Amino acid sequence: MPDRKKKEKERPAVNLAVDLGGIPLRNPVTVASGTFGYGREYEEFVDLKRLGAVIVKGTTLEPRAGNPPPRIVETPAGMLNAIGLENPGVEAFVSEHLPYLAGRGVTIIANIAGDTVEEYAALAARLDGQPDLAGIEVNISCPNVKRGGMQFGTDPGMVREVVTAVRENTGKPLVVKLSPNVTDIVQMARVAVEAGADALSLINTLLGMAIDVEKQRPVLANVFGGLSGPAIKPVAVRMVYQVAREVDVPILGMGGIMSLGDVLEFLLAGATAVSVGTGNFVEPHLSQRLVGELESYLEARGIADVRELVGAAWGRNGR
Amino acid sequence: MPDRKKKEKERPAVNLAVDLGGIPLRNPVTVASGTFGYGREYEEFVDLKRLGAVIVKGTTLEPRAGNPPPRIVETPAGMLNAIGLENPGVEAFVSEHLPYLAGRGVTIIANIAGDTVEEYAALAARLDGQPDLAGIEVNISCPNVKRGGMQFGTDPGMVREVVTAVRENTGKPLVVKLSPNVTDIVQMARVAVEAGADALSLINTLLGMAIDVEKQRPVLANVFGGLSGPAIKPVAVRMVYQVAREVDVPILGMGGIMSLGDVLEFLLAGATAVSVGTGNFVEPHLSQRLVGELESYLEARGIADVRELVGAAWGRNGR
Amino acid sequence: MRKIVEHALIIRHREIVPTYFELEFIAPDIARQALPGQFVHLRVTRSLDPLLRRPFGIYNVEQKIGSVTVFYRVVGRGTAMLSDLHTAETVDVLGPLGNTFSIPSTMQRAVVVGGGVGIAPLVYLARVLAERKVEVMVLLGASTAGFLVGRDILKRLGVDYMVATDDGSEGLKGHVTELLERMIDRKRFDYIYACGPEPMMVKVTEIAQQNGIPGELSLEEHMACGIGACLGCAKKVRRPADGQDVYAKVCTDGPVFRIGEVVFNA
Amino acid sequence: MRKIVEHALIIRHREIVPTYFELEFIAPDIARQALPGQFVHLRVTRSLDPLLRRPFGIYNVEQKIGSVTVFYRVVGRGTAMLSDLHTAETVDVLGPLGNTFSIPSTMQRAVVVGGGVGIAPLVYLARVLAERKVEVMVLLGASTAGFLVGRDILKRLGVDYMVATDDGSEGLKGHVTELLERMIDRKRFDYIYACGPEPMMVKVTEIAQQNGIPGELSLEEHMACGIGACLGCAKKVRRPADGQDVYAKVCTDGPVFRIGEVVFNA
Ligand SMILES: Cc1cc2nc3c(=O)[nH]c(=O)nc-3n(C[C@H](O)[C@H](O)[C@H](O)COP(=O)(O)OP(=O)(O)OC[C@H]3O[C@@H](n4cnc5c(N)ncnc54)[C@H](O)[C@@H]3O)c2cc1C
Ligand SMILES: Cc1cc2nc3c(=O)[nH]c(=O)nc-3n(C[C@H](O)[C@H](O)[C@H](O)COP(=O)(O)OP(=O)(O)OC[C@H]3O[C@@H](n4cnc5c(N)ncnc54)[C@H](O)[C@@H]3O)c2cc1C
Ligand SMILES: Cc1cc2nc3c(=O)[nH]c(=O)nc-3n(C[C@H](O)[C@H](O)[C@H](O)COP(=O)(O)O)c2cc1C
Ligand SMILES: Cc1cc2nc3c(=O)[nH]c(=O)nc-3n(C[C@H](O)[C@H](O)[C@H](O)COP(=O)(O)O)c2cc1C
Ligand code: FES
Ligand code: FES
Repeated sequence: MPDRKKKEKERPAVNLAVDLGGIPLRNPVTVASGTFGYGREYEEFVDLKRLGAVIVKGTTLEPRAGNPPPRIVETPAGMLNAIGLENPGVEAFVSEHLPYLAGRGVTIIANIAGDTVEEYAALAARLDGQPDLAGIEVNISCPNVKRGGMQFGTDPGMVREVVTAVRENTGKPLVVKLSPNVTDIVQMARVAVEAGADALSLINTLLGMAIDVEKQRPVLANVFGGLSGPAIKPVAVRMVYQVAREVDVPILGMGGIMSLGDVLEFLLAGATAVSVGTGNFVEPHLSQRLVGELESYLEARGIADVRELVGAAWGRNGR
Repeated sequence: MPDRKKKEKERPAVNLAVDLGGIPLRNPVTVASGTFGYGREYEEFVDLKRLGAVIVKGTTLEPRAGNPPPRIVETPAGMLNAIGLENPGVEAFVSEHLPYLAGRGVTIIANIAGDTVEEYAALAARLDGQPDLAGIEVNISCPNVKRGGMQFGTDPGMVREVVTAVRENTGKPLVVKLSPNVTDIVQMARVAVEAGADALSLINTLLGMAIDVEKQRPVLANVFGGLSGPAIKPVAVRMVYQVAREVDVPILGMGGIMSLGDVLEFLLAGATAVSVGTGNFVEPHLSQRLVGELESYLEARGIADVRELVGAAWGRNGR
Repeated sequence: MRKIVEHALIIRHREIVPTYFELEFIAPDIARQALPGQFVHLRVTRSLDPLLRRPFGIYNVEQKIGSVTVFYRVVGRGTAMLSDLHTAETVDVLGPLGNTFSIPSTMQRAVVVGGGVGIAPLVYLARVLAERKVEVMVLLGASTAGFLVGRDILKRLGVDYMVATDDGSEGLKGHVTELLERMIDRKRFDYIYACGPEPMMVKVTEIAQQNGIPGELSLEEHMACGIGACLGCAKKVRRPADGQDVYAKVCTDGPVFRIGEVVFNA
Repeated sequence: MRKIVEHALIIRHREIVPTYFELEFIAPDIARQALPGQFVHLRVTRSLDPLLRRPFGIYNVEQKIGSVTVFYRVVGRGTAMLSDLHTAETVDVLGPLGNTFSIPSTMQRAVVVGGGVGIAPLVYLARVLAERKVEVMVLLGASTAGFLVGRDILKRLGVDYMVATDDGSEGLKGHVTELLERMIDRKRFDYIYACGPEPMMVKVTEIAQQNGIPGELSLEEHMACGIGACLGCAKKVRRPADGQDVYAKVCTDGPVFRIGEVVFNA
């Protein structure tokens, strides 16, 4: 017993805390928007306040019914979703979900989406005054209805407009979530930072589709959907690596995280923190397990601070 | 026995032949460049002339040594490769590999790649006079060394230049192989067709990377690699679907084909023919098996012509 | 109620008839809580493909040994891989999930209508009804006699049942809904439970409404999380409060819905 | 020689010591052709993840029953899933692949040096050498006695062997290459075969060259196709013809290369 105590005392205290563009996270493991509901759904599996942050389901100004089913389909090591941003609207979020989570000591990041720049601006303004909100993630992978449905996140001009508008309407830390469906992710990242992003979140889903061979038509009622899960991890790690070397703001990395190894890949690529997304569906307690495993890993390796890992895969051997 | 004979006679003859922009294919199942060597490597597993076509390893003007190892790494339901276009150069192709395959009655499509527009043009000119060559696939997912390494395939202006130059130098049917790492694949497709493509091939690999967590550095010596295999199928099917509806030339679809169901998905999305790539590594006789399965499927469903399937997933139910 | 993830020991796994499997595993915390109509969400492999869990209705529960049984049909890759698991191996189970069939206290004579493997969750329901001494008749439908599910358990429970088969190899030749139509006046059922393919559910709804009998249906939809977080399992229902069509989550608002509430073909 | 894909019946699969497995399957066409140094390429699952085959050296062959045995260590997901396969199940095997160790007719006394699981392909080589009445000594290295591979087969064959362990739990305390250094003068070996971790191979190369003894090494590299098509398994070698460094394919130009030919750390 005394030996054991001694051992515990000697156990080096490791620092897991990181700063995500002004959002202090107690550790780098967060959960991704749209994959963790409003946190409540996972309370039986995860002690929410042990997570770095809970990023809640995407919120729009008005309630949305979402797309008709089928909304999801499994693909090799991944899934496609076309939920269509079903959500009860920002007022319900502010009056119901935010106080509930805040009461439990959870670090909360909202996720906003709009069809127009004005909607984004209004959402930012509405959330600005919420003391319980640690920050706002801006999902720009939505079709811009005013400009014929092209995604905001795929045009640098639109990225600038949206981020600028949001920035003007809130003092909250802003995490801009980039779309991976672009030729030059670094360009998008630069524009977002110039327009006021405090951090960048990447990646959102890859645009994909599946066809029902029996019915000879697209599986999803929406035809196209967003590809997530382990299948996209190599693309996500690549984009984090590319962007982290070129911008000065911290990065929230995500895309297919299922294990400690995956978390480490993103950190080494240059992410300051990570989000677990589709993995939550497969293993509801995955996020919390990863917090524990990350801590043990650092202890076992004698790494005092998780921040030592961030970007550690850059530029070795002349790379 | 007499009954059996009768049955065989009644078995409806199905048509599997398709035309890929002037290249007659005896069936829609081809094998993808870089995944089937020069055909020879697979002779013990596949009767090469039963395939729609063999698309051989990418050829450059001069021999190339390729990238240092590691060149490949497995990823969830996929793999990354950074072979670096190792090949013996166009002269060796013309003098050794082409006659060998031609002697065996194989439909042969070359695949060319260059660092400059001039190299593409020279390759096209060199291959133009080869009677044994059914067509040329132009791989534009190569870094343009003259313009700082940006890929030809990710800039519409460069796509136009390359395809125009190749077109001017050969009368062979041209299949232009698009890069999927772009914001707007339809735009690239349109440009390629305007510049003279007889058919389009998509998709090439998605740009990705993997990090060796132990060594804290990228796994691939080349840092980045191309993601292929089932993981990318949803993106590939989506791009084929998008492009096929907007251009008038036939499409060679590929990305993660492992089964008859996958072949059908691509055909239904609008591909006239398909290529089996990474799947050849997993199951060396996959391509030939798929030819047989496709034929049986058509017979069983009473579909007289495989071309009836092409694009059949479009626009049902107002989609 | 608490949802549990368990690495449950498989104690029985057999192919009853070709492609139909009975899988029993030890999951005491799930067994203790399981209500009829609920389901478990199984991970069929350690691999990342197939990635998602697969939902299966709870077919039986043995409290004494803390086991849960599911009855499933191999229809695709996931169920094929599930069928490869061996006794003495473990299966990763999440459950119990979903709502439950209600058992109104006013109910006198219930009829339970199951088509194909749809009968699976109804067997556990029939058992609970029988244990509560509710008068219950089970109508089973299948394409052919071999595929009739759950007769052994029903026999053991002493529950009355009748069968219909498409090919007439046992019982009535025809659909199980024809059986329902024939029996409904005779038996004066006052509550209907049903689970099966969509056309069957549509027909059951029609019959129930014509006869003014209330009841419940158990639905299926593709699922990712199974716990109400992904919004992937949406099904259109008519909200009783205002008659408006809204999307319900089959995993948490269901899988059991009231007859008449579900908007089919939408 | 013809390469074969077989769905081979597993007739033996046991964990010899923790994480070390011996897997024997029936593959008569492969068994008939298999030469020492060649490998088989196994698909460990029907799933799409892990996607690629895994290469394993041929450890033994029994012509009478047409079986092939591999000896492997669980080091990652693929080998872990392989270890889950049961006797009486099948495994998808592609082989025999690669070149083979050469057995020069002038050879008198060969030494075979294996480190860790690297010994696996050398056991089959030792057997063939013994059958051809070549005088052969095997030097085995491992971290600890439990992990020494293949002693039972060598004993059965009556092949001389010596061991070295890092922890001294059996034989010499130290590296197997120290054993080689000690024995090389005494035994006057005139051919060296080696397989093991890269530092061992580098050291063996050094010793061989210092002593002017020719020999061969069996290499490993990540592989996709295993048949020379993907160019994924490149390893730098010095072309004897012109002394130029070029990339060789480990799967078809190898896995066996001449000592001195391989350019390490490049
Ligand atoms: C609440 C609920 C209870 C169920 N109970 C049973 C049961 O007791 N016995 C039984 O045999 N089956 C039951 N099913 C259906 C069962 O979940 C599917 O047959 C199974 O998921 C098919 O998986 P697969 O990989 O073999 O098929 P695939 O067709 O290869 O599956 C591909 C994808 O479709 C999904 N999918 C396919 N069919 C269904 C379906 N009917 N419902 C939901 N998702 C589907 C799979 O989850 C997967 O994501 C139930 C479904 C639900 C929603
Ligand atoms: C010609 C040859 C013969 C071999 N013979 C044996 C043998 O007899 N016994 C044995 O235990 N091992 C042998 N190996 C190594 C064995 O192939 C790897 O240990 C195995 O592939 C690891 O797979 P994994 O999924 O468990 O590991 P992971 O680390 O999860 O594999 C990830 C990826 O790395 C690849 N990989 C990892 N290690 C190696 C390696 N050393 N060589 C090639 N690819 C690797 C895998 O194929 C996979 O693509 C041999 C390798 C080669 C090339
Ligand atoms: C079902 C589902 C719903 C999602 N909803 C949102 C959303 O509302 N807002 C958003 O920014 N991202 C949303 N995403 C994207 C995820 O937050 C994440 O960026 C993506 O899934 C990649 O991570 P993963 O591979 O770990 O899932 C959603 C993803 C899924 C699978
Ligand atoms: C190892 C490897 C080498 C490849 N080499 C080439 C090449 O030389 N030229 C080319 O156009 N595409 C090349 N490709 C891309 C494939 O032809 C194909 O477009 C891609 O792999 C997607 O198909 P798949 O998922 O079926 O593999 C290569 C792919 C792999 C995996
Ligand atoms: S399955 Fe995720 S909400 Fe129902
Ligand atoms: S593994 Fe494909 S060439 Fe060697």
